[in-house]
Amino acid sequence: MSKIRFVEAITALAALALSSCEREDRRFREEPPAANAASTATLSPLQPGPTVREVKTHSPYQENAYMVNEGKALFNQMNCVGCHANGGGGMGPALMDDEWIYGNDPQQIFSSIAQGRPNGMPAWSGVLSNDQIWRLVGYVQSMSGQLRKDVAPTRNDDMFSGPSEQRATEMKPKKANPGPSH
Amino acid sequence: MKRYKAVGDVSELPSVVFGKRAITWWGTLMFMFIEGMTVAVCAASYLYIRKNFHDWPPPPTPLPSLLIPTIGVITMLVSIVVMRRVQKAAEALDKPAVTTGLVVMALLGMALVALRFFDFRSLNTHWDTDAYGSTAWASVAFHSTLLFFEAIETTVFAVLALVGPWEMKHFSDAEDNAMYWYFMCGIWIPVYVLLFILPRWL
Amino acid sequence: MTVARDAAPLREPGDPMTGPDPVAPAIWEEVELTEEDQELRKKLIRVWGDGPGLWGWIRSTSHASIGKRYVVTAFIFFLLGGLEAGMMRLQLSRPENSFLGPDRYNQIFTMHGTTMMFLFAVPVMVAMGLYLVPLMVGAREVAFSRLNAYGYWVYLIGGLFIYTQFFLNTGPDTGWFAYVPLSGPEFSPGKRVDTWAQMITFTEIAALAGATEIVITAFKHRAPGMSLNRIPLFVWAMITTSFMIIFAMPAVATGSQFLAADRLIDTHFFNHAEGGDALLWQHLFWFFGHPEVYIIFMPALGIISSIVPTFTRRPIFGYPVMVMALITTGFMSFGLWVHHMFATPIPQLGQSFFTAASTMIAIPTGVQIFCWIATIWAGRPRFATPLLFVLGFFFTFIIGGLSGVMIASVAFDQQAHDTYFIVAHLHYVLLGGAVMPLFGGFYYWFPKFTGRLMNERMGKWNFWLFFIGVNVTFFPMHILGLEGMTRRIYTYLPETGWGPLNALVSGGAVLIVASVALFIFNFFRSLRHGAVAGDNPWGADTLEWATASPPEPYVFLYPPVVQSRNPLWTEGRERPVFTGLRTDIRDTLVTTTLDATPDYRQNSPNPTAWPFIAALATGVMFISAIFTAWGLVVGSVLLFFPLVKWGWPDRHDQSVRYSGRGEIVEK
Amino acid sequence: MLHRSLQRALVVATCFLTACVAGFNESALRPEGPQAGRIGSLWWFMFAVAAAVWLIVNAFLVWAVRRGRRRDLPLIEPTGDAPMKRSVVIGTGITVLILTVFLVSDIATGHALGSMPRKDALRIEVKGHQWWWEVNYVDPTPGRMVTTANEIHIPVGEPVQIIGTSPDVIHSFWIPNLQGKKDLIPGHTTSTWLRADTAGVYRGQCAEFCGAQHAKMIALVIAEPRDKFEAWYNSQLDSAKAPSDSVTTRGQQVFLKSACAVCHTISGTRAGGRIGPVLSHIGSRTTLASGWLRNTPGNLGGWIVDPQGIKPGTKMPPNNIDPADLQALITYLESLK
Repeated sequence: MSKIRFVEAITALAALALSSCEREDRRFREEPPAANAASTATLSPLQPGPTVREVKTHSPYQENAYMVNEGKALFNQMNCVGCHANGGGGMGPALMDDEWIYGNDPQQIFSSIAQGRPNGMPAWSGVLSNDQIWRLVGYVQSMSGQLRKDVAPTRNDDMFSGPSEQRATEMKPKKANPGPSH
Repeated sequence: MKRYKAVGDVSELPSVVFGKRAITWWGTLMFMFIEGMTVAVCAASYLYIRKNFHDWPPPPTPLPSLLIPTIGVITMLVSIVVMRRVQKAAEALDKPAVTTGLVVMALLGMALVALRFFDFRSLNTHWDTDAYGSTAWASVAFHSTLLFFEAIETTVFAVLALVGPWEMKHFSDAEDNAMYWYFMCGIWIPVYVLLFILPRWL
Repeated sequence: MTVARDAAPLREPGDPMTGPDPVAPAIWEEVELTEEDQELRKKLIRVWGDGPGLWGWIRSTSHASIGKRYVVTAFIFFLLGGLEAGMMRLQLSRPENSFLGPDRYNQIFTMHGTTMMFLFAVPVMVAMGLYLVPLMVGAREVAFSRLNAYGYWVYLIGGLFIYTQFFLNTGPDTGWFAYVPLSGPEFSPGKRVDTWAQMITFTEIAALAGATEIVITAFKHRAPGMSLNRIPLFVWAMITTSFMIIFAMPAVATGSQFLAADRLIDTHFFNHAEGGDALLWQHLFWFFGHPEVYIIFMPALGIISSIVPTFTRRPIFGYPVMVMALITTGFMSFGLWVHHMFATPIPQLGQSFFTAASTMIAIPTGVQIFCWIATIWAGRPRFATPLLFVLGFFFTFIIGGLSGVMIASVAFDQQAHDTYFIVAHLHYVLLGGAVMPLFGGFYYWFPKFTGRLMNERMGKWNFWLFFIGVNVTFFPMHILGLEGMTRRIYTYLPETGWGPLNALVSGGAVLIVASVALFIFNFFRSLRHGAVAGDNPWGADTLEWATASPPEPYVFLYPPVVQSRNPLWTEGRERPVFTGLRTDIRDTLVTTTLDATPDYRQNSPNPTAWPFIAALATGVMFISAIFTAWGLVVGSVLLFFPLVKWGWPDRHDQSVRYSGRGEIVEK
Repeated sequence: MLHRSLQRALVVATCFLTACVAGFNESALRPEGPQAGRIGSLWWFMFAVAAAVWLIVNAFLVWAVRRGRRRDLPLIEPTGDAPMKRSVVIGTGITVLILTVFLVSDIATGHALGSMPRKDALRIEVKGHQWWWEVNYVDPTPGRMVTTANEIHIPVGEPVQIIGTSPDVIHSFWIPNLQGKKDLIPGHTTSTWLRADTAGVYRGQCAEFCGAQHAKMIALVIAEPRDKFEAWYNSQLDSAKAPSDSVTTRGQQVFLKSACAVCHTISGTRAGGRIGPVLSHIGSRTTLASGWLRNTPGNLGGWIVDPQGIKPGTKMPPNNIDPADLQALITYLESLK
């Protein structure tokens, strides 16, 4: 009995350790993961035919603090702030709430960035590499508190615009609802 | 071969003494140096940040409120008077008076801890508003650790006086505890002036 | 207490020193215990001994056990830091080397600096003090022995924590100085810098605990008769150092909490856009950081002042001046911190003030060097390994001191700052000024720690390899710095022309590695096969040599009485002592601060595991705090119980009870 | 002058020690400007005094040690006072004297360094980025402002004011042959002056640790005669050269269509990114990647395709461009003189 406990404890510790390895990894030169991600994305389960079971895809950088932070830098550099503000929304939808027009699945976020969306969201696939888009995906996930606290970024050395992503409360996403609501 | 030669005998020396003869007094003094430096560093940071702003507090932050902190300071001054009686009682080895005094002090300590939560609110800013807020909160927060620690220690002493095996040395310890209490209150007053009163002129 | 005296290296056959000494006829003799003394010894061993086994080891609060553990732990960190230095030298040995990438290199150089400063240099000096100060002042135990144990465990947990994180790729990578904004939230994502900031908290607590004990032990637990002007210089050095720790460390502890808060809860201490200031960090860090250098260096001066008289057979020359020099250095070291910031915008007048202070701090050190030379001149030096290391100190440290005076100049510092010139300077000061005396001190006190002498032959090899290694490694760095090589670069182009000198530097590092390896070999070999030392193998003058080697748990059978500055050289054939301490509890003698006249008897607490448990709770609190602010709350709750238990009266020891009616009941 | 010739000899000796490959001008010991010159003199003065002090103190030490080998000294005796007291007092006096001389000469040097500022001098704003230098020539006429990167052209013999700022972390600007270093600190503006008395290219590295690629953040100061400088300055004022043939036209299209234009500016085109260095006249620069690579077509191609291999961690992403396009792009960029 206690032996099993011990093994469990060791496994848990090892998992913790590995997660910290993943969190701190800085793969400067990696090949962009999931190169063809955009084409296979499912926008929403509301599709003709039988209901597609929701399968949560894995966002390659959602456990990597460095890459998520790089995503944050890109978010500012690419002027995403211009429409989405710091997640609060403006011309574009808010990113720190629980409403996901085109889905909160990482794959869906990837598609939204890569392909663009109606009403003003440009397609970034020609400008950003898939790798960079995945970094952005990680950051977008962090804005609504979907990432672990030790992975999500904290404030920038800028004017302070509200609690940082690390302090964001996790938003349980509402069901995806595509449509011209915005 | 050498041999030992007794030149004196120490068996008649006391085993409990008061004031700066006691090593605990010196221990308390060292902790006062350490904590005093910590609070001084916070205050220095607060003043260092001042030069980065035109107005203090930086608008639109309002001036800190005075009511609760002032009540807190008055409570501290009262507590010093009470603690002084505890100290005298301890020096006189008057156990019942020490016990009563410590119980009163424990209650006063808890009252001060409760007031401290409102001190934070009286700053009228948040730690993440700007550097003014951060340094002001830090100054109060670091002092609060002293206050919490001292309130808990006094409470533990009160419990010990009520139920525990009270030894002689605890009279001396109670006296050192009083000294630390004076320090804790004494160092709050400049912090109070700096954070709550000076912004009206700085 | 029979001793194979022939093994003592100072007493070769035919040496005039073996003959009767007119001044100190009994210098080599040990005390013969009477029947009564033997009885007392047995009783005291029972009262003062650590319990048996692992549990006894954990519960131990004995300054000797804790001190030894502390020294060994710090030395292991020294080896780890050295390993990191070796990897850096391997990477830099030729231009465009690919042994380490930037990410790994930056973690390694940060760990090297952090380890050497926070986990080796300060702890090892504090540890030497914790072991030796009670012995030197004739006390049985440090003032707060449980706090001592707590300090060690907190230090150990902090060190293990940062190294665990390092092996999990979470080693800090922003330098041991962690300048914001690079170490701030925006530019250092993840937990690397949080690890660093929290490790600071651990080591600060440990250092502050150690400093407090050393000051109070030296002030209140001195042997009767050891008035202020009879305190050994090593103890003076430790007192000054401890006060510097007490006044300097809070600045960096507070600063690192500010940094952690900036990174975790969005405060703006260092965010210029919200009125914070990156320079505030530099002020806080260097207000600690410069005294830190002297915190490491001053105990080394104390070690030298212990070794020189013993091996020259002369009391130190100019004792009052030496004490004044130590205290002056301690005060002045708080007025120099800005010389680390000469390249930042600091007003001209301020710069001149800090230049003047940085220059003039050389005076007290100069005075001490002159006094040592005078002592050697008057004496009869014996070239045992400890003295060799001290002579090595003169040759190397003076280079570091002089380059230090140069870089006190604002103008020159703007060229030298953050180049390899500074790397050379600081290693000359720290290796020449602190590590060489430390090695000397280790050879000197090894017989006291273990009861055996280290091998002299290997010691000499150890010294020469180290001496040559340090100079070959660090002298060329001066030139590299002036030739434009900046610090903390992981690679460089061949066209810079820095390659050949860097190769030479890396070659020198090999010598240092060989020297340290030899030291380790000598250590383990001597532990088992070294010549048995006896109480006072070197014929030294201070009280630690009046105890057995290694000291018995009770240290001094009776509190010794001190009648001069060199008690063992002047005591003759009778060792004056006080009697009358209790034999059934851990009774210690407290004396007055100035004259050290006996004042009262203090009961030293029994061994207990609560400091260890409190340290564990502290560890949980600080480590979880870097992941969530709730960690502080949970940790405080966890910490509450062990802290209360720690101080709660011991039910096994109710010998001094209060009757409740204004009177004392002693059993 | 003896002082001078000694200095020369020492310089030669150090050159020999560093096995002077003569690749770069990067040394505080070979000053080419008045500030570095003053500091150099101060250094040699302090070095000479320090060397003498070291020799004398250690000579005394050796003497003291040798004296002790005499066997006629008693074993243990109270340390006698009289002769040693005098020596220690004299030694301390000399120490104080030397330190005071050092202090005075430092203040004098500092004064000399501070006396250079001139009102009408050329002002250059240097911004440290992770990990490159943005260089803005400040001119009251907005149309005459020049922006470039990593390579700073200055006229020989004229004082130049360097104004330092940083948008990210602390960097430190240092050209050892000309002047000591000055930190570039976010939230602060710092200023330093330099003057090159000899034409040449002076190299310096970022001197404050600034992250992963601190080692590969190099600045060049190119000092040239006034007329050459003017010519360079005017050429920088022009818009980037328009493509003149089919290859460069294709290169420009590649540039504008791909990710390049998001981060880099080429004047006269749609490319207006401000994240990376301006490329309007990249062909006229001698180095790439903030001074790490020589500016050759091969290096440029390698840099575009695999910047993370050359400078791991840099902001520039790898670019997957097909070979023909890449060739055109390189040709276009190299044509931007």
